[in-house]
Amino acid sequence: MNEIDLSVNIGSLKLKNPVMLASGTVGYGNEISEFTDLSKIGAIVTKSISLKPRKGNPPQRITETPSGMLNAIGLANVGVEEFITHKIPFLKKINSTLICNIAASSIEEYIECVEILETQETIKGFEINVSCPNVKEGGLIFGNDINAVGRITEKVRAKTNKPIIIKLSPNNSNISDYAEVVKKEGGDAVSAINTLVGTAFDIYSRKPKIKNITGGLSGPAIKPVALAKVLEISRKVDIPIIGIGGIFDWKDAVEFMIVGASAFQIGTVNFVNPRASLEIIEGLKKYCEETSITKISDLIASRII
Amino acid sequence: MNEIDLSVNIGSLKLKNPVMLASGTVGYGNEISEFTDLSKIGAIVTKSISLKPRKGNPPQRITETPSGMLNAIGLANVGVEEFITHKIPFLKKINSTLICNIAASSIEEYIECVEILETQETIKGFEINVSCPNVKEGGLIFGNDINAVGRITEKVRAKTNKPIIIKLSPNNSNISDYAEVVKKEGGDAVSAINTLVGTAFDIYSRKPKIKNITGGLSGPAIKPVALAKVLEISRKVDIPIIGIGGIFDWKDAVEFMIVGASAFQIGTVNFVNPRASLEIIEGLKKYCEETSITKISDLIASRII
Amino acid sequence: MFIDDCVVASNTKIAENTFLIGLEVPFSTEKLLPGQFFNIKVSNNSFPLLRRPFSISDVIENRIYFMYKVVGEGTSIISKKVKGETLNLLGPLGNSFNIDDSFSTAIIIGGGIGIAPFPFLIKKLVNKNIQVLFGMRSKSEAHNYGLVNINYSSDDGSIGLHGNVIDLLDVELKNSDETKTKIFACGPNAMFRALQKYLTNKNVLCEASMESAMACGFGICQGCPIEFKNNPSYNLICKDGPVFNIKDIVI
Amino acid sequence: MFIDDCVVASNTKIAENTFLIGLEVPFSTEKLLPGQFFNIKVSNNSFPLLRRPFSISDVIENRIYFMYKVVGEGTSIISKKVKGETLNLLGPLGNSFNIDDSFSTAIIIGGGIGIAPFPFLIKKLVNKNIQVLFGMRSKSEAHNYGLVNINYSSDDGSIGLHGNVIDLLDVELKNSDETKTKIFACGPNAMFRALQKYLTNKNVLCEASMESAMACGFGICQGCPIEFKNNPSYNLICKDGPVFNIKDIVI
Ligand SMILES: Cc1cc2nc3c(=O)[nH]c(=O)nc-3n(C[C@H](O)[C@H](O)[C@H](O)COP(=O)(O)OP(=O)(O)OC[C@H]3O[C@@H](n4cnc5c(N)ncnc54)[C@H](O)[C@@H]3O)c2cc1C
Ligand SMILES: Cc1cc2nc3c(=O)[nH]c(=O)nc-3n(C[C@H](O)[C@H](O)[C@H](O)COP(=O)(O)OP(=O)(O)OC[C@H]3O[C@@H](n4cnc5c(N)ncnc54)[C@H](O)[C@@H]3O)c2cc1C
Ligand SMILES: Cc1cc2nc3c(=O)[nH]c(=O)nc-3n(C[C@H](O)[C@H](O)[C@H](O)COP(=O)(O)O)c2cc1C
Ligand SMILES: Cc1cc2nc3c(=O)[nH]c(=O)nc-3n(C[C@H](O)[C@H](O)[C@H](O)COP(=O)(O)O)c2cc1C
Ligand code: FES
Ligand code: FES
Repeated sequence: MNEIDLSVNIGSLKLKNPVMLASGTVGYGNEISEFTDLSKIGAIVTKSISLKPRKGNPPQRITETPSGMLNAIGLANVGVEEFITHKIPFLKKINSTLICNIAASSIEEYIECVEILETQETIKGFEINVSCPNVKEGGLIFGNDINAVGRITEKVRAKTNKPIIIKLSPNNSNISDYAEVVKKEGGDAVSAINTLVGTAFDIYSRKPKIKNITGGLSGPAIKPVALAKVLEISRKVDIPIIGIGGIFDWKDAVEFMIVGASAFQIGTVNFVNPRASLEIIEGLKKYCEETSITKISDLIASRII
Repeated sequence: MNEIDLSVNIGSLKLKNPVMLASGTVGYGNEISEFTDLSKIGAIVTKSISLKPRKGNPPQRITETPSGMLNAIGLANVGVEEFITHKIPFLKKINSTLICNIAASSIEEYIECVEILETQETIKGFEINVSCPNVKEGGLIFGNDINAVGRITEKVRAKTNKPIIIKLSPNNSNISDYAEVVKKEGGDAVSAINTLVGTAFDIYSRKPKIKNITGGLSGPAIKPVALAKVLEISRKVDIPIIGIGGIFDWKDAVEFMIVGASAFQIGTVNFVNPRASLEIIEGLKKYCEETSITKISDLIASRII
Repeated sequence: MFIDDCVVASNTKIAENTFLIGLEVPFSTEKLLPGQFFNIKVSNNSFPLLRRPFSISDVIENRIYFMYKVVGEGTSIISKKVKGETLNLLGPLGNSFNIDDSFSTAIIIGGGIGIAPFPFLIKKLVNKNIQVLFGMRSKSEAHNYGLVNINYSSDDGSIGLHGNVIDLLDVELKNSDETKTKIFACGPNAMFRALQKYLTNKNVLCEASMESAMACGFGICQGCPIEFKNNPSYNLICKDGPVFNIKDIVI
Repeated sequence: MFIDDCVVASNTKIAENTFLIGLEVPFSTEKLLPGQFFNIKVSNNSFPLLRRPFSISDVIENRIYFMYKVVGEGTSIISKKVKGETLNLLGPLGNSFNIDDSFSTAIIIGGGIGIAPFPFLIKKLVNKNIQVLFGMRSKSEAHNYGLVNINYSSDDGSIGLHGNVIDLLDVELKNSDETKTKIFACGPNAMFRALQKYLTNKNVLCEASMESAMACGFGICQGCPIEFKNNPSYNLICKDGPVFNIKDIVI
């Protein structure tokens, strides 16, 4: 049997396979490279970078929930400068496709970040995080303001020819409208979804389990919601979708592609099984063989409704 | 030690304890009464009733997800008339507080239902379902249209003096705005939350696992989201909240009350453990004893942030 | 209604991927009826969340036996249970096969694990001629637990007739008096559809035990609808069934 | 980095709610360091979802021992594991206690299950005077697995000194040469806060093994921050720790 073609395109971005590592769940790649060969993975998305370094939220930052977890890391990151000098060299070496995720508190900050990073050859595309639920200034406010999402897309588009992916918030009732705006303003793709807003309290201390009070819910618990958001976008808007939310194995990944995703990202699973990405690639190959698929891109939006 | 006072008030509605059985998860009470003494429970909320009987969706209607389930029952119900003649007599006998949940496809239908049911003494309050994700005509459209929710509350208020509870959709970014409108238009309380929109696909047939394509996600998976919605309402709007979403045991119930709920409803757990309601009542009593609480209403919104 | 943990007395493999688990129950098993089922919680946490329904396969004194095929997480967990561990049973649920009408020959049709309810039915069918037609994909699924007068069929011809149970039935009915025969069937929906079609113009009674995804198993979730030919509203498989006259239902 | 299922060799109760589990590992245990930990997946499904971190408590040939207290679902599942079953280990993780500096007396302070990492540390502390101070709520928590020269303290006075480990330490330090002594401590944060305060104006070295909720255990989730006194950004307990100089950290 011939090699199965696992490559997929996200706009002008060509990936050797649809497996991407989600922002904030693999840092800048070095720790997870002890478990997995990053050069084999479709792409790696960096932890959200902001213009200046961010300390992040005080502990406790995470807590487990049924089939999921809440996090409020608060976008702790090294900032653009340190990222360029200290993180990019490693990421270049590992020979994976690098997508740089950017978070900001103002439209100007998004633009400034892109301007600075644009010249970095190693960066093959930008994922713009307009949907982090754990920072007060930006985050949710942008993510649930359709005009802001449109403006950010437009302004960032004006600054770079690299592929632009807008990472959408699931915490609204009309995610496809956001995807429509992204398309209209020249975005190349959307990522769906970021985490859902959630909380948990200790019943004896009566305090929130997470210092930030609310956090972002991720993991298998949110998979049905993420799939529904991808489906909604796929049915209404003609734009490549990167599916995210609760993927733990190749079966979950196939489900996202059938529903409408051109590629997918894995997040929480990396914490539990840092080898999941390679296992998923193997699983995808076997599934394609079993079901006589020669090009994995044939799976995209192949749902039968 | 004295008996602990488990009673709570939801507007003018006094419940002997905060445990309510959620709409659509106990039918009209007869089957579950084989497992549990309904007269001991705070209240029972009926399956959503519509003006005319509804057949509901074709199978498959449910599927399991990680720590949750999707359902698209499609509001299958006997209709107002049959409800009055055949269901109310049983519900009257069991001597529990009866809340009648109403679903409709138009504002007029809501009003008509309330007019017909208003005279039924056994009915102690109405829960207005503006948030079912599984019917096409009404459901989500109302649930995510703040003006519609306001108008429904206003019109129903004009027709009845019984307590009115509006059951809110979690599928939007500003649930507290909806609660605010409910309060303004004279609603007595809000229920939060109904199910989240989700889906699941079979990776071999490529078809949705649920005939309706999308369904409502319930169970422990959604608890963190439900808690965050209750917290949001409780911090911003002064209105009694009935917490719903993923409650499986008394600890979950306490968490909802601490976060801001005056009472709570249990849904999915009834399928797995039809005795959960009584077990939760026992658990609440023990918790109150251990933590020296004499009135459970002291727990409401007692969070320390 | 019974709902409680019950102790595993035995759990043995009887065919490929097919097991028989015996559970000690603390109630009288005398009133249990063939065709009824229990809804079983396989773990005491939220994974898997829902109960899993299984037909009563056999009853010996205070032990109830379930015959099951490992198809997913739930059944895989059950297959690892050893003597002394527990499972939480809720039941008995559902109606049952009707064995009081006048027939002298019972033809039992089991498709794959659909054979599960029949050892118990066979015990209750006293003074009847019994013929078991047991269809499967391949020989590896074959066993004879609690069965009598078995005719096998297999899709790949590795055991019995090379064909399906309908082919077996066709042979069988030719030698029977239709008016004195009753068919009891359980299997996948594809089998029922073929069976329903085959029986369209025949006069033989046939009861089918139907499956469906279920959440509660006792009528409160409305998750298990089945359409009746002359009824505008759905019936529930868990409460009105799982056993139906095959002529009544839309499969 | 190792990540794989390992077979349970033994799992025994050593005090109330406290167990010692031994796991066969297929790699050389020679390079393991005291203070390091493994992140353990207790089930092979999504309940509980995350791994649970446990310090290396002891190493004997190819067995690693973890001493654990049952506090929730994860530890409860571990406590039910029997010989022959498996747990999935990821590690070794974190830094370790530093035993190369010049001290002749090691004072080991364990608060409750915080005693866990010390049997392994004690094995590595050759040619040192060792004094173990083991504080607990009540006698039922007491044991002496892998410990030497133990002084107990208990909140309720049921064993040893009626008081806490800081009271024990105070007595101990009065008899020691601070410059030749090093303290190794592990326990709840309340203990560390008291210890930090007690040591403020003292010159004795003290390393503390800190706890935190963790998702990954190896630096990719940023879930386990710890503040340093003179550092604007957080350190990570899993990667930069779990062992820190108690003077450096904000508890
Ligand atoms: C009334 C009734 C009686 C039954 N009696 C038996 C029995 O005696 N022996 C036996 O082995 N099985 C029986 N079943 C089927 C059994 O309940 C399922 O095989 C079981 O629930 C699967 O659980 P799982 O977690 O292993 O599989 P899952 O992981 O839940 O699913 C694995 C596969 O099985 C399918 N499946 C899941 N649930 C059902 C279901 N309820 N019906 C049909 N397919 C399903 C899924 O679609 C999927 O393809 C019965 C079902 C019903 C409704
Ligand atoms: C580096 C490190 C080493 C550890 N070594 C040991 C050890 O050797 N022996 C041992 O018994 N325990 C050790 N712990 C603590 C152990 O990881 C927790 O007790 C365990 O994760 C609880 O899991 P659970 O599912 O049983 O409890 P859960 O149900 O998750 O929680 C029950 C209770 O324990 C608390 N808890 C949960 N996780 C932690 C945590 N990571 N730290 C502190 N409290 C927690 C929760 O807040 C809750 O109150 C260590 C923790 C860390 C970070
Ligand atoms: C600990 C943690 C940190 C995260 N940090 C970021 C981040 O910095 N930027 C971002 O866009 N998404 C972030 N996310 C969201 C993930 O990229 C992903 O969208 C989400 O976790 C859902 O996928 P999962 O269920 O596979 O984890 C983070 C998620 C987790 C769990
Ligand atoms: C099978 C099923 C049917 C439901 N039917 C209704 C309904 O008719 N009307 C309604 O307002 N809510 C309905 N709900 C939503 C529940 O009342 C509840 O809001 C939701 O399930 C979340 O609670 P839980 O996680 O405890 O189940 C239904 C839920 C389930 C699972
Ligand atoms: S399974 Fe719940 S009604 Fe049938
Ligand atoms: S536990 Fe993930 S970074 Fe420390």
